[in-house]
Amino acid sequence: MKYFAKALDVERSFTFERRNGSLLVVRDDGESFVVDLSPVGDGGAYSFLVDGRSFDCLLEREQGTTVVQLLGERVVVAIQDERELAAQRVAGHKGGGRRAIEAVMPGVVVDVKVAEGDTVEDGQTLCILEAMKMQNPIPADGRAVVARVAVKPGDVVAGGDLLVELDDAPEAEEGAAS
Amino acid sequence: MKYFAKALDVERSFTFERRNGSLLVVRDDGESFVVDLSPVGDGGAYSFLVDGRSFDCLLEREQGTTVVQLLGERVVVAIQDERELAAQRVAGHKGGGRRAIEAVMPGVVVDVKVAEGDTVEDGQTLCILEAMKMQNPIPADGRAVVARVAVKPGDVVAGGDLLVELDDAPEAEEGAAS
Amino acid sequence: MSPPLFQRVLIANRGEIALRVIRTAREMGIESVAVYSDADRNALHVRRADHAVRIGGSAPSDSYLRVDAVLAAARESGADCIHPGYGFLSENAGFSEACAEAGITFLGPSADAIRKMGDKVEARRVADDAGVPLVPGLKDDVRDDAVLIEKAAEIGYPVMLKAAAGGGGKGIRIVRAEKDLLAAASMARAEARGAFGDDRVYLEKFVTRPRHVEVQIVADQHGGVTAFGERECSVQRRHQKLVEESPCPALTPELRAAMCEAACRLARAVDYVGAGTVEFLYSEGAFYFLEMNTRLQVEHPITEERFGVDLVREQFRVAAGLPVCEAPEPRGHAIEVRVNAEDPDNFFPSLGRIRRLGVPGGQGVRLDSALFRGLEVTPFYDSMLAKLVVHAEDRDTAIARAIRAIREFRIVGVTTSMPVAMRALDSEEFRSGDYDTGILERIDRRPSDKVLELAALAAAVGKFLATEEIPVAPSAASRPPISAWNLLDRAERLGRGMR
Amino acid sequence: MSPPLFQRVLIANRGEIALRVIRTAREMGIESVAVYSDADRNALHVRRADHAVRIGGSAPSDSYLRVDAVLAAARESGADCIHPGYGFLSENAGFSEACAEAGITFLGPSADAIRKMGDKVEARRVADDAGVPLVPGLKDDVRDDAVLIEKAAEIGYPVMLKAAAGGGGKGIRIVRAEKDLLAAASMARAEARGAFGDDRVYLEKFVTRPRHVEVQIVADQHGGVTAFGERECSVQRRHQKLVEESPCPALTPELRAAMCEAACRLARAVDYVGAGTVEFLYSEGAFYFLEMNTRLQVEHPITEERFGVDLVREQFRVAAGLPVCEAPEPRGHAIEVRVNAEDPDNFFPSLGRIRRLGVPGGQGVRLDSALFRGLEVTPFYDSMLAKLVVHAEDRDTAIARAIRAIREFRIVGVTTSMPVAMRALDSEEFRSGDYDTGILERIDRRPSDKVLELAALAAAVGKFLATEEIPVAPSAASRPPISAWNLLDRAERLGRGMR
Repeated sequence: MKYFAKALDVERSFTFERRNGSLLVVRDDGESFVVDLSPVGDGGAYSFLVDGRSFDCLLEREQGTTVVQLLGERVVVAIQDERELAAQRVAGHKGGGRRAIEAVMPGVVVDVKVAEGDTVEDGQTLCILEAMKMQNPIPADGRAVVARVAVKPGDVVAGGDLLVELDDAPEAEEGAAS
Repeated sequence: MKYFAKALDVERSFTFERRNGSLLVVRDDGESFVVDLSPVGDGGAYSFLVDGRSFDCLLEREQGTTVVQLLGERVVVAIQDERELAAQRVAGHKGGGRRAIEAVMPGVVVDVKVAEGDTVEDGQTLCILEAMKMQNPIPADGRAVVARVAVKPGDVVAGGDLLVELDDAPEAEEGAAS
Repeated sequence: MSPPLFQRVLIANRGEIALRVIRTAREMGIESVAVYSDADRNALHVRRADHAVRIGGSAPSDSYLRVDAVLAAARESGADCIHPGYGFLSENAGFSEACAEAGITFLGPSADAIRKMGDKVEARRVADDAGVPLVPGLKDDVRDDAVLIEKAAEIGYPVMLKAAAGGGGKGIRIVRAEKDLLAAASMARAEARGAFGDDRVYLEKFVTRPRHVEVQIVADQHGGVTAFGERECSVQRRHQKLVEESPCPALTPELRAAMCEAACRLARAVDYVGAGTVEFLYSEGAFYFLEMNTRLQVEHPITEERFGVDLVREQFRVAAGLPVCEAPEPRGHAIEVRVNAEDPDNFFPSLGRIRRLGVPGGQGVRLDSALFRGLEVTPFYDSMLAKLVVHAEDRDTAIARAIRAIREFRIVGVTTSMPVAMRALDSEEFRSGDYDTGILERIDRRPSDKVLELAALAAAVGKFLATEEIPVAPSAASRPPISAWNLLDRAERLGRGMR
Repeated sequence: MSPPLFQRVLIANRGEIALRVIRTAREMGIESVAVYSDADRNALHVRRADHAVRIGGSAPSDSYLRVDAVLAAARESGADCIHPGYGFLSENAGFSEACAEAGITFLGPSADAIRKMGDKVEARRVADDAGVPLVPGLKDDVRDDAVLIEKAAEIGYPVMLKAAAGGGGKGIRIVRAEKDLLAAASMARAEARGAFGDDRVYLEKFVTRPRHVEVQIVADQHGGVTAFGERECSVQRRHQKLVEESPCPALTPELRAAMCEAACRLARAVDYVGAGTVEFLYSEGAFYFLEMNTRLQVEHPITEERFGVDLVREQFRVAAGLPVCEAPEPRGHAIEVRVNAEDPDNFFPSLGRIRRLGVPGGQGVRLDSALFRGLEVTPFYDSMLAKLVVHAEDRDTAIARAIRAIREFRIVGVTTSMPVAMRALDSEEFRSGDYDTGILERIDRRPSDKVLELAALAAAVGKFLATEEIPVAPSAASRPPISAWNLLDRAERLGRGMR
């Protein structure tokens, strides 16, 4: 079975083979590695040997992604096996539709940058949430139309509280969207 | 209900009372303390406040004893409540009888100091077990007669293996035993 | 051992700085009193202190910022002195005053010194009087073109034209040569009139490639002031320092001596007593006064490591009337990395419970933190989790040591700023020593391809092993032990892949 | 940065010392290769190295002691040098030779130097020739009473009469004054004849209140030898050191200089290259050669802290042909506490799994350890878990810092020697500085009444809360969450108390 991994812009697929007690991984570019991933205790720590090179790593596995910590870095890897990918393809592309932008942490809304009916671009600041002594801009998760603004400056919100609702925006021209 | 604690030669009993949300402990000598034992996570760590004094402590509770770590020390406290004490009294005094002296750790027997039929005193060395680069004398657990010696120098033993069996010895005179 | 200088110190703070003070107090034979909010009942500063007093609810305004509650706790616990740490009440002149009135020694400067240095305008005036250089500029608008040209030449190009009514960077024009000055001035006036209804503009030197460099001083009650060298704090984002080092690689011995001298003059000018930091803007061989922080600074440990002094001990000593020590000859190079609970990409605070913790160690590594496994990182307080401080023979080794210590530091439960700090330390710009406050914006935020490839591989192997080890048709009797992870993976597979 | 001195170092060791070498190697840009036994697959030295090679089974004789396996691993991994650490193969002359033959640099002295210093008789001869003082005594039996009296007077009382055929302390008589000498000699001869069938006796100085003091040296390939002061190692039990400090509080500057000079002479006499330690017996103003350890010593970090040097770096440097550095001016006082997995009362090894770990931190605290939560402490290797090293301005502060660090250090899963070390540090005898190798036998092993009372109280409160919080008639729906502890307690109650 193939495994598909995506770390930022690095996309790879892997197949596995057991040979004389060793685990062999073959990457889509043809490179192969003898690997040994040995769990240390039960907290997600591993000793990871790759062709004799050693890495102290942490894997936190969640639904569809694994957060990998190694060499001082933290990388979120989207990971699926063939079956999962097939199942996802059957489910088809969901699209955005109406969705809620929620407070990722408790805090105070110090500024609201949009109004209902505004068209916003991906990453555009919707409002500013102050928490832990810092001002945190809350961005749109894609090109969208603001369906509803649920907060005003001064509001205290808990984590998960609704801030703004967005609707899919009509497709922008190819040039503007890329 | 009373709680009986014994830490080396310090023997105390305690009763508890809740007053206005505080927990009050009264010790058998009449001294009383307002205490707050707050668990930190799930590993046996506690923040222990006694009349405003603060102690960072660890409690490992086992059958009948609690190992307490605080102020850099480690103390094994025998602890029973009234019910347990009563139950134990009903069970009566078990006495020594025949018992096995077992290897407390894996190692190599480097010397055997006693032979069958010997009378040994409390703490007298029965044999010497080498483990972790150190020679460890294995002592008798009380005045006794050696019923059987199960090992000879050079034997490799696992933790829990029988070394020597002891029988109760006839009571020594009062003067010699104390 | 001589009797302790104080009987009992109350620390009006929390987190790593409270622990920092408790440690020195213990080493000096002084008992410590922790105060805590409800959120901090199990905090490490409470557990490590000799006494602990609850002072209120979780919000700082209900606890650590309450002068009355802190003073009541001091009285209740019999404390004879109070250490304010940094933040919270540390630069509150009223608190210093209230301590004095309560007959409790405040381990910091007088209310008067705090007030003078806390007021930006007053602080600049005092500094100017004490001969501490300010950023050159004019205090008033100049309408006469000839005078404007003359003054700009005096200040030296590039200069800035700033709208008098402006603020937050609005209405600023930078002029790089005299030929552009008058045109720029008339445009700036027009803009200022449009934006603020006020066309007055000021002239100020535009500081190119500024560095933030600060001097640590400790002053005693007898007029003695010691400067413990400088700290370079230019690795910042949103004015929050992330990495500090000492010494500053840009300073010559002459500039360092001049900067230390200026800091001592300022301290003497306000009869300063205690530890304080004078912040400067440094640019191309010149330095200008920014402000004075009338308290212990977060990054004080890098000074301690180089000089082999304990600045908290010095605070106790000068508060007890002893003379401040002489500065020993500094040794080697020290770097501090602040470890904040935040997303390394967007600097959002990250909340959660610390599920796993592995701290760095070995030679030249100091960790000041109140972290423990099980700690809840809440939104109530500062996001700084730990200060990783390294000290080594030379700057190259200190950088290498900081990076290897970051690689050893494992925190699971919240994301931290460590990867950003690591990439900054590892950058050519930082290694060269020739950087400025813009460095973090120029750092590549993307992990290397090597790391991304490895992470992809590790994630794939992890998933393969978890999937593979579940028997296809498990029977209860023969089933091998299944970890929680395997169960998660199975749930995932059953719930999604196999549907 | 200059290119690294070596490409890749294989560390023929495990545990904290392997980690120690990996850290410095990384900081110097040298890649590291760990070797591991089956028991150590997940050990920290394996996880922190750049490469890892399995070399055999868990018993040292199947792995870390196998010269062939270690050299094969070096070849396989392309290592160009080998660090032996301490113990295992570090003082194996054959290993040093085999490395040389394989063209791999051995980070230690030549086989010849190891052999000379490894043979006690030869080492004493070399030391004597190099003018290093030995414990005064005679090499042969003396039958002439007048000569015996004369020689004893030369050596100085008290003297020892030792049976030539004896050993392990048997057949020793101590003579405190000349008047007792001849009678003691004839009794000693009679005893020796009875016990060993050989009545020859030797005369040797009886060293009263001996202290174990050692000098750290590093020698280069060009005849340069630097002494980095001394370490005081008299806090021992069963000849295992437990606490070490530097400097030795008993030495005058003159004695220190003489001791360092003697150590350097000995190093030169055997053309020593690398780091080594010369051990002396010190007593009442005089010192005598004991032995030389031709490797890095466990307690080397206290020297590093005082001198601000990295001794492993010096090992790499001199092995690469660079000259050894000059010794910087030492600063402050350093103490090392060895943390062993053993019962604090009877010193039995304690095995088990580390279930909880909280390490000390803050200023002047260095932890060298390969501990992690989940580590299995097995019987295969040394019981030392960690080295806690503190450094402070002065000795009193260093002692206070060591004690506070011990109090911060939490290990659950095995018992450790820390309480004994803490009581030794806290004793009047240690604090006075005037102690000898017998100090541990004189230390009170009983915790204070205060601690015992508190422990009894804590245990009672813990039991009360666990008992109280179980509902009398729990119903599945309304039952509050019950921790594993509560369950344990309930099992206990049901199983014993309520039966």
